[in-house]
Amino acid sequence: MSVVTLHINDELVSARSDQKLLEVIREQGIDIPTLCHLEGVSDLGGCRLCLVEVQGSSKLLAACVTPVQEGMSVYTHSERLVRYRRMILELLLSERTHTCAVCVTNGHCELQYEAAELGVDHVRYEYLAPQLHLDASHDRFTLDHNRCILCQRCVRVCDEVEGAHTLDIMGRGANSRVITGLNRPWGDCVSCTSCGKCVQVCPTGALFFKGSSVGEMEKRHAFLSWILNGRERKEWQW
Amino acid sequence: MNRPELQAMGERERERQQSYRCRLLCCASTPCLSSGATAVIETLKQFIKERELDANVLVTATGCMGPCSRGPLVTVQTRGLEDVVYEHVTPELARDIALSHAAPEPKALDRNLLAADSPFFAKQKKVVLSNSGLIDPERLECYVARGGYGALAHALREMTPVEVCEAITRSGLRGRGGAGYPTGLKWDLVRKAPGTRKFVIANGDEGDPGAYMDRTLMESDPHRVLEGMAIAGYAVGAEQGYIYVRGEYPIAAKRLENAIRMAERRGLLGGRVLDSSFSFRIDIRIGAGAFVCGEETALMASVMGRRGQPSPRPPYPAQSGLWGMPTLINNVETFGNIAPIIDNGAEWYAAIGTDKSKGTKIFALAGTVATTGLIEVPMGISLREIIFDIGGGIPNGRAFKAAQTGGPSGGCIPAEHLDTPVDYDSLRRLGSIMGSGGLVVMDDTSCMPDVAKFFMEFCMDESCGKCVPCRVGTVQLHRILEHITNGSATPRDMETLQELCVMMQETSLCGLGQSAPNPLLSTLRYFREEYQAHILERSCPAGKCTMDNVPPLEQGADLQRRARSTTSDAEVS
Amino acid sequence: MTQLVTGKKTRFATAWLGGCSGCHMSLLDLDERLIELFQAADLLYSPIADIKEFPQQVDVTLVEGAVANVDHLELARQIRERSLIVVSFGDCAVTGNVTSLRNRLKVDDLLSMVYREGPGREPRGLEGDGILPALIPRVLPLHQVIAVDAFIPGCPPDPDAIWEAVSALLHGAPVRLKQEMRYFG
Amino acid sequence: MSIANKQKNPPAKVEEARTDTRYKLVDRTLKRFHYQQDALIEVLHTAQEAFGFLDDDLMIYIARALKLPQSWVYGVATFYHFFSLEPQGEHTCVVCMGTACYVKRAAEIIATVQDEFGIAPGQTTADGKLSLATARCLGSCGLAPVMVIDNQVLGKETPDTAMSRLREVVAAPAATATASVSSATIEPQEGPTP
Repeated sequence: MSVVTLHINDELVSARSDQKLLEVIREQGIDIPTLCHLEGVSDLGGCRLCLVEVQGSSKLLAACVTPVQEGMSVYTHSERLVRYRRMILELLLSERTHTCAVCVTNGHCELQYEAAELGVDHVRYEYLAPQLHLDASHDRFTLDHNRCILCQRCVRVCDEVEGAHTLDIMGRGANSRVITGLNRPWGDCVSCTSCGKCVQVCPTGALFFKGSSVGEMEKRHAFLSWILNGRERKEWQW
Repeated sequence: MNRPELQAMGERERERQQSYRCRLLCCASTPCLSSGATAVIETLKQFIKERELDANVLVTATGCMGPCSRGPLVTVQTRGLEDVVYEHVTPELARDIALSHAAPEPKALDRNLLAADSPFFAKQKKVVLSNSGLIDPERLECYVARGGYGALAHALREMTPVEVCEAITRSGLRGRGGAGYPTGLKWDLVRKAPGTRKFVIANGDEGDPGAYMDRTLMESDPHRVLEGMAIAGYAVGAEQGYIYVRGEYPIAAKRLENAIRMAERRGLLGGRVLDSSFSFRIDIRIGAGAFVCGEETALMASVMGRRGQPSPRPPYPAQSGLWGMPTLINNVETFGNIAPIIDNGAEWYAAIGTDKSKGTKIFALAGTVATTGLIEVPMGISLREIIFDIGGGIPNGRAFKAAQTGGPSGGCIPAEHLDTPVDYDSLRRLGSIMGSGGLVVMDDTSCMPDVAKFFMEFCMDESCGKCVPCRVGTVQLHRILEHITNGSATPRDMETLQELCVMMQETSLCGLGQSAPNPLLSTLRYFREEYQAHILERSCPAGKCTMDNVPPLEQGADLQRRARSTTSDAEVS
Repeated sequence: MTQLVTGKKTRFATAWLGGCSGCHMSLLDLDERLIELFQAADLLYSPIADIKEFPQQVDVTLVEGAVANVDHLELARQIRERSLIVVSFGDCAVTGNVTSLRNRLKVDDLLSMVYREGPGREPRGLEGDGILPALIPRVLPLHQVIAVDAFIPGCPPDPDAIWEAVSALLHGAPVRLKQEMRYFG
Repeated sequence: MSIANKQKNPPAKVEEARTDTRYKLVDRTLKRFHYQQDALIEVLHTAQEAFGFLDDDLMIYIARALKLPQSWVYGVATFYHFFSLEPQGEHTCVVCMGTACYVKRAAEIIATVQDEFGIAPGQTTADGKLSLATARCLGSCGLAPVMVIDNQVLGKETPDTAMSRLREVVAAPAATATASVSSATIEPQEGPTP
């Protein structure tokens, strides 16, 4: 694997040629927000929070899906990027009903964290407040569409790591929803292995363990790389 | 089939056609069929059989002739007479036409005539549509008789793939799907891309409301598209092509399917095309109703049977497209330009149009204009010529207000820019785009915020939902436009509108989201005072919007007023 | 943002719209800092002071709660007209929060459920009975009704966050909360 | 589709369904594409044509045949407008909402139909007589505003002409309904019709 050199915020940096920009940026200790990105599954490029400016490109590029290139010059925190990131969070907060005060992941939520981090102290857009249901038919987990940001982490982890593909997205645009099976109650889906990976990777309170009360649902994202590394190194014999 | 056989086939067909005293060409494309062309054709065939005119008169169902709002249309080619076009043809009129033209001393009727020298025809230049309306799209022989597949034969025999790419580059042809990327450059990229298999896709998912150029081309001259694709396949080294046809176009799909079958049977497609070592197969994929599938990465996902969601570029389809292989995607109309370029030479083509936009462009002229229909004009013609000369101006004594080009990705062009030449760069400067070629004319009864709302609603419904700016941004923009058109907007909404638009343009994942704010931004730019009238004076200058709501702060007074009016109503009754 | 002329006592007010008053409780949790606050400011209007009319000239008003009915609308309008700086105080004012959870229901259904068919002794909340101010169709965050100069999120906001904001305002400085003080919820 | 709705139609006995001749059409398409997963949309097209809509049993059948997850099939079927998961009414009325039709006030036609029959676009009347839908440009812009009643394209409509045609179609017995529409003239009629 060859090595390329590039500039990130005017600092000269070297990277492996198969790396994506996001990885290299984070290796430099630069904090760049993401919501749909998840270590261990494929990238989507959907949340648009990791957009960066690349000199010579008229478009902003999502760092999670953009491969590094020799001689690239990347800026991660220009004034407009920060402003756009803030607006994207505002849009996400307005899309469904994220009433943090009464949420199971209050205090452990990535959306809430990013909003505070980026200084979103209010939302200028109309709260859309769609009427969505909550699926509590599964023995162990609950899916609350009202708090879903459609990052598709659950869909990808169910497909790529667990191999069950119980979850997918139906519809399109603002009517997109995470579905289980043929949009049936989760509890009726025979393909679900009840592994709980989807719950652990969900950045918000859309997926949680049953019985969690406000602020009780903490997630463990790091377990995914633990599983994947272990699998690769064949740490388990069974 | 080889090249001499192809030429012989054309010769035979030409002789056959010339043996008739007169040929009645009846338009059988969707708009004319909708206004009764089927009955006209049936009646004519029946009538000719009854009167035993078979030897003298040939009735042919053809593709589109152009002035769709005047359909059903019949063109008559008579030996010893100028060609004439009849409009609004009824079965009764058709009988009279046949009688009069098939008579030993043929004469044109003086009713329902469309003058051949009228500006509608005179100002057009038909390159892509040169066969449209003159040939039977269901017969391969008709196409071959007009030189069809000659370009493919020439390319296979006399040109290397590199030379074909060079010719296309020299011609200056740019993608007709809207963005205007140089076609030759794209072909060359795919040609050079390493890959065990390569693919060619013709994008016929024409989703812009008010645009039907691709459908017409596929319906009227399907072989033209197939030939262009085959030449592309030869140039880039692909053996498989797909035509992605919009689900709403069943006739186009049927004719293409029929055309592919006929061409394969005659060895013009399939294995060893025209006895060369080049093989090329074409399959049809039917879309299922998703505008976003016009975006190339989404279209490829759809061809592979998946949800039509775009994926980030790079990698571009030219490097990694269908099944990870290099893939050439061009619009159907772009492929329609290929055969004429090879036939007549790149220099001939480059002489048409303007400096940076070469050739001709097909437009679907619609809206409040006297004659609507399908036109092909050289690049650089002014909007005024299109609307007032070709289209015959605004009917009912109303005033021109705006021309919308490029559909939901384009913009509205006001009267002061009517003299702008129509080419990629001029339209872009005006905040619109060429787009695939929809051109909708609006008179002064159209309310611009309402028009912007219409397009935003379109984009909102068609957003795939993958990226946040487009998925939620379109909904928020639509909400604000709704507030503006129902009277509940505040001056701050204008800022939010503008800011959201710019953000969506820059941050959305694909072209749909990036261009969704264009209609809104262009109306903001040229018709700002109309927005202000809605917000500050709470009135709609065009009289379209109901304005029956109030801004949030006035809701209290409004509730009281409504409560009072309902109680007083009750008292009266 | 409008800045205060420092050096004289700030004319200070707090208001309570559609909320649970938890933000005001948190304000009281400033404890001894309350003394410092009222050395620098006069409290002209507040749910914790028995004043009926919103005063004519106020420098800083903290507004708790979302805008849910016509009385709130009227008060919000007065607050904006008569205050130099309006601060959205707590999640209900900033986001609508729990108060706005009723937005998915129609006002009429809501009234039927709670009052007409509710557990009370006799039907109440009927039109024109003068008990309830009319509910507006959708509960709105304060800044979607009037212009707001600063935001203190939190349900309720932490006393430290309140102090950070209020002391900045008293010094004529803009409100800049630290990250840990900006959390919703 | 609501959950309550689904419980009324209990999950399929897929084996039993195989005897239905309409499944033969689906099988034929499956075979033509060699059971390739990429052919999902083609198969769904055939299925929709054969059955009129895609119900759960049918999607389970297709998912099994193509060895695709059920959620995948459902995700694709709901992404595209063409696929309908609910049975359509006896008659369909599609109003074009392309730009040309919109500027010629197609929205008013929809509003009138909506008022009269109490259905929004995408819905079917309770008696299953009529489904209302909108289209994104039918490409007959010269005839704007355009509507399609039971596959018959009608141009230059007004709310009044549209309503009188619809009333006629809905009132007619099922077999003759189409015929009565096709005999109607294309020319716009003046004034309201009873």
